[in-house]
Amino acid sequence: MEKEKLVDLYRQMVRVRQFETKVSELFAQGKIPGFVHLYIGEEATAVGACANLRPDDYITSTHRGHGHCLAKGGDMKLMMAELFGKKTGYCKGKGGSMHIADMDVGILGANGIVGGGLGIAPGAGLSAKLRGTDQVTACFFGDGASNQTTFHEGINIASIWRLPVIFICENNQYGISLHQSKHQRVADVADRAVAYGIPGVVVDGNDVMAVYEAVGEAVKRARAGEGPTLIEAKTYRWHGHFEGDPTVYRSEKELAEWKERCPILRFGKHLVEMGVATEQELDTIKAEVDNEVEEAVRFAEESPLPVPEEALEDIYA
Amino acid sequence: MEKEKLVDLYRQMVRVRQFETKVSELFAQGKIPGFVHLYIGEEATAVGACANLRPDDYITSTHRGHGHCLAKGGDMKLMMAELFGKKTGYCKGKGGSMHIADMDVGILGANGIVGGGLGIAPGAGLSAKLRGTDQVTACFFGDGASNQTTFHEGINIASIWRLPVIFICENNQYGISLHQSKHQRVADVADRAVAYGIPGVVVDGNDVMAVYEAVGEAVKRARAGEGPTLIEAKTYRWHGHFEGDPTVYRSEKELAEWKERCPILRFGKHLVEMGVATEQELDTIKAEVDNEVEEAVRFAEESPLPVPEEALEDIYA
Amino acid sequence: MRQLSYSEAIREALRLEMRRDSNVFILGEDVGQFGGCFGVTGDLWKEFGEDRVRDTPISETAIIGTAVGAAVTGMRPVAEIMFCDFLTVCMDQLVNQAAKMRYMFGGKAVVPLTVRTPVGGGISAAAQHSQSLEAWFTHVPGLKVVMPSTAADAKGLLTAAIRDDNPVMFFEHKLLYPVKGDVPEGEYVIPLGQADVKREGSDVTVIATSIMVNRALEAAEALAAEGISLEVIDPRTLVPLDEETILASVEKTGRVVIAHEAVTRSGFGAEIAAIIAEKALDYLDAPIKRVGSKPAPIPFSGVLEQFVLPGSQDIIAAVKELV
Amino acid sequence: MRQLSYSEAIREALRLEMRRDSNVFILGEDVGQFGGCFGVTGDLWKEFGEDRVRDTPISETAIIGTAVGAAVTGMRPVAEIMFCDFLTVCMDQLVNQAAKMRYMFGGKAVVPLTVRTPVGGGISAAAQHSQSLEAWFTHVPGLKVVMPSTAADAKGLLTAAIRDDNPVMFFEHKLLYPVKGDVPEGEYVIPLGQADVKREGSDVTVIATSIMVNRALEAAEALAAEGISLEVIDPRTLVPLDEETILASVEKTGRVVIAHEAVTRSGFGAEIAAIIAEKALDYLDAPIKRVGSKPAPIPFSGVLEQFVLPGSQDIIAAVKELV
Ligand SMILES: Cc1ncc(C[n+]2csc(CCOP(=O)(O)OP(=O)(O)O)c2C)c(N)n1
Ligand SMILES: Cc1ncc(C[n+]2csc(CCOP(=O)(O)OP(=O)(O)O)c2C)c(N)n1
Ligand SMILES: [Mg+2]
Ligand SMILES: [Mg+2]
Repeated sequence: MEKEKLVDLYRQMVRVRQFETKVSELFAQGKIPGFVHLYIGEEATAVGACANLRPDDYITSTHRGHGHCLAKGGDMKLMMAELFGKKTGYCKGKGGSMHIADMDVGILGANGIVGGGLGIAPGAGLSAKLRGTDQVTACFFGDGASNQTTFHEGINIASIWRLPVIFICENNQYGISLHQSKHQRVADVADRAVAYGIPGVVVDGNDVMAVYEAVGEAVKRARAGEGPTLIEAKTYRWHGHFEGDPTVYRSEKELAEWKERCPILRFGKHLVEMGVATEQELDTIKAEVDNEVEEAVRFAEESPLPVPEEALEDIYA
Repeated sequence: MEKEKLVDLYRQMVRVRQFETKVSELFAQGKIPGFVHLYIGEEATAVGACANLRPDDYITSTHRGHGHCLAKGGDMKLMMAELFGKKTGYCKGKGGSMHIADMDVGILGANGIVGGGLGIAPGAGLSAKLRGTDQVTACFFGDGASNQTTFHEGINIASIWRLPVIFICENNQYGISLHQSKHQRVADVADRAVAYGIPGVVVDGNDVMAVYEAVGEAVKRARAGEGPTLIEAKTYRWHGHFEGDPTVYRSEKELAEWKERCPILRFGKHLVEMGVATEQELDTIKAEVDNEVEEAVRFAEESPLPVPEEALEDIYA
Repeated sequence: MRQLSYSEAIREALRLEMRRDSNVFILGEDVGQFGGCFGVTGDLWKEFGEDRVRDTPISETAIIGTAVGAAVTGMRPVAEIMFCDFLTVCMDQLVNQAAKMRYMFGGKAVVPLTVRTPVGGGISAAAQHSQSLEAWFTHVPGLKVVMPSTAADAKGLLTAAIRDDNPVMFFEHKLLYPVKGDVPEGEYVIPLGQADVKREGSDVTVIATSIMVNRALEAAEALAAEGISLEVIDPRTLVPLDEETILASVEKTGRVVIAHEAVTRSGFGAEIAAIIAEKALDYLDAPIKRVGSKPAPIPFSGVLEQFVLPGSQDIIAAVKELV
Repeated sequence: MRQLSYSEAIREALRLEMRRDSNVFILGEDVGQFGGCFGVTGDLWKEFGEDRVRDTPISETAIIGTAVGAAVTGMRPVAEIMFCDFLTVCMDQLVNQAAKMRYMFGGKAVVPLTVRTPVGGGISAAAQHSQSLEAWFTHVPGLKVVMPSTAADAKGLLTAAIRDDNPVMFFEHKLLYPVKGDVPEGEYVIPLGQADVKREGSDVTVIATSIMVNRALEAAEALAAEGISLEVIDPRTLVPLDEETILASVEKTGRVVIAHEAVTRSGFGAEIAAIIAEKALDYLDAPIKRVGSKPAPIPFSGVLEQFVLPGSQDIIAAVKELV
């Protein structure tokens, strides 16, 4: 991969990290209402996956969707404004964190229903197929979602019709408080690919290059008409399930171990070791991203709230 | 297995066959209303499976449920009366073919919703576990049902809680008109057991002894607290999906081949060859069963219809 | 005019829209070679092929989910759910996804999706294959709800539904499928949101949907002989609802019977009654009567089923309490 | 009397019933150590262990399916669905299985199942986490539907629901969880089907459910200052419904406002209005007014959300149109 792209992967991860860190602060300050589920610790998965996608490709996202949306080309300002419930936000304040969407860059929506996107993604795949394009759809979902209705029915239908969909399970070990070992008897969600006669791949979700490559393979298959792939990215969320979750269900030790495997630190170190970037360059990126985030916050803060009556618009086309 | 039991397996299959054959006739004559899905050709599966069960064990059944109900000890007279919509029927005429149930012998109901029983069976299993009994639950369902919501969620929950449930997929090759090869990409539904970390077994569903043994193993595991098993019985329905289906979607040749593998003829031949029964004894059984069926029809025909106002009873306990 | 059955009229609307717009496609269980459980899609498969008349696994969630995903990315799917009772297994995709997507995304998505599904009893199909669940969907902002009672309406309204840029629930009635009626040839569109006065009258307004329109017309015929004149109004679309036509008739007659096959309690008749009780109370000369299924699951046996389902005699009885 | 919050009252009912009957158990997502998404099950897990306070996968269909299977074989499960919006993924098990099993089986099954789930907006949880879907279930014969507005009612009604031999949908309101009230100690059962007159009055009857009872009482307080006297009636259970108490109040006041948080269109208020328009039309001196959410999905941003959700000011406005 060329240097520019490598550095961009780094930048994208930093963008997600800094965005989320800021959101956490703002939530604690009471500036962001509702439920907020942060992606901190899982950045390599969204970034590595989306680096394979074109602007006209699609993704379906989840309640923990900020990372996916940023990585797929979502506008940070419009995202932040939406989290603030402002009129200038992606959804004019109607959606909030769990419903950010951008049809122009193929973001078919974060989703408040666990597994919601697993139902929808095959449809985007079928649409591309019927329209005769080579667009692909990446469908993100959690380990918990792999026990839902839509996982089974969605992947099955995508498999029989060989739809160009990449199913990406972000196995962050927990569905809220329930550890994976208590919600399913498979060690690897990817093993479930067997049930649909499609490839199942386990990848280190904290290794952006590994994710990039695994998803790249799957994208190639999908574009070639060879059908869907199930990819499981093993990762971990550093924060609670939602902001405010005291995480009684997990140990400090477990968290600390996963922090050791920070996808950003790790990839930064790798870039420096490979001579692709210097520490200084990486610091510059961080500073630039800090500015971008600050600007997004400023935009959000300065934006007007919606007018109440607008609540009755945008229901029907 | 002792002779008596072997002969009883034969008799049970004949009971299902003759019952269904008579139902087909009566339906054609307009004496039985509604939708009727017959089990002809699949007798070995229900009979082989239920031969492992005690009266206090449970089954959940399907829209194609007559075979399961008879094999689990349901009363043929009450079944026939129900099909006629009579007051003396199992459900007082309220349920019909798709809702026959008998709580006294553990029949938790045929079910008009494909996959309906896959949702309920784990609950019966959990109930037995919580009440500290060693009752097991056999859950029958079709190949088509293995693409439903409840297959995935139901087996997953049974697997994590190690519930005493035997999931028995009757793979008769079709979900209505859709051949299995068009509704899923696995050749064996049993392969899906991997997704739940439980044993998956394929068995010849037209071989009553093979089914008996495979289910027997699974029942043993279940009673011992070792959790669920997924058993796939390969079989075929001789009639259309429902009575009246012209079966345009399949060939005469395919049907003829499967008729060659008639579970009853085959097992009868086997019994004679093994010296367990003579041709004459088998004929006697058939004659006895014919009488039983005729008696059931007489009972049904002579029974009174329900009184209209009874429609408003039995809604709440 | 040429006569078609209700199901032929539906098939004709599908055929014409599929010819007109290559983005229109059908998906559902056994809709292809089998022709649909009630024969509605029939031979469409021959003309349009497997790709555009897609047989699906028995996975209603995937059917609707796939339709939603296709709709939001430029296609115009028409999904068939074999019995409306099975909508219970895909409510999330309808209610939380299809209905709300546009709104949640700030108006930036269109979801041109039509879901066809049969309601109703009368064929001894028992409790899980005989319901009329349309009222649920009228409670969900973002969905439109259509319920034709004649072959012509079925054609015109389905055409409008397919062309509509919103998710539309299209409820057919099993017993109407074979019923013939005059149906215009060629393109025929009935805008959503227009009630139809199926019979003019002066004494009592009967607002009826789906098969109960037929029952109401039978009742009107019978009562005409006794000198009682019924006006029969078919809203045709429940959302959007043509309140104007309804209220004008109430003003004229001062007496109202509302009839649908769904269970009376919390059926859409309750909504119509509530609208009248709010907006036209002064016109009323008598209580508002509702006719619907009795509060029971639909039983199997014919005698029981007929007792639970409403019929023209129930409309007649309700009218007689009012005049 | 001792004060408890609404959620503490619910927990107390659960605790007492679990102590009383070893067949009672809880299942749901994060109901164990986590204590429930809204903290309702709290520490029950410590007293009763993982077996009787069972954490489930994120599989609502399996949760309800399992509960149905357990109920019909002798247990008395209390299932928690984290938000009522997620009932959309398990409607079949509720509507086609739990509700109809007894009937379809000719009265030979009992299904003593309670489903607890929160409704309501007000916390910027947006369109998929804020709905009030109780009306759907009132349309389904075989289900009972309960909706308490106070801590004491929550305790008494939940106890009755758990002891009931039928499937009971028990709708809680998120915003009520922290609200404290007097709650009787020890065994406390409120029979299902009894409305409660939360405030007596003479000018206008307000029939309100769940949190709208509180809003109605606020409105009553405000309007009392203007000399307008509201009678506030809380049906508490929607199925079975205490029509008598409602109709008696209508007879007294002649004026009715019906208030619930669910979308007005086809909400349960329509059913109440329809009952009144049929059975008490002669008592009415003014149109029946309904107050509910405006016809939109619930938006995220507070200003929008507050506009869509009904409040005491909407009740006041409706009352003023009537007097
Ligand atoms: C159908 C449904 N059930 C439950 C919830 C509540 N809920 C929101 S997120 C979540 C956990 C999801 O776990 P997982 O899929 O592993 O994603 P993660 O949060 O770990 O990223 C749950 C239970 C929901 N939103 N939708
Ligand atoms: C949820 C649901 N979807 C569709 C149907 C209609 N239907 C009834 S039986 C059937 C086919 C079932 O196929 P399979 O599970 O293989 O069982 P088989 O009929 O072959 O025994 C279908 C689609 C239904 N009853 N329920
Ligand atoms: Mg997770
Ligand atoms: Mg089959």
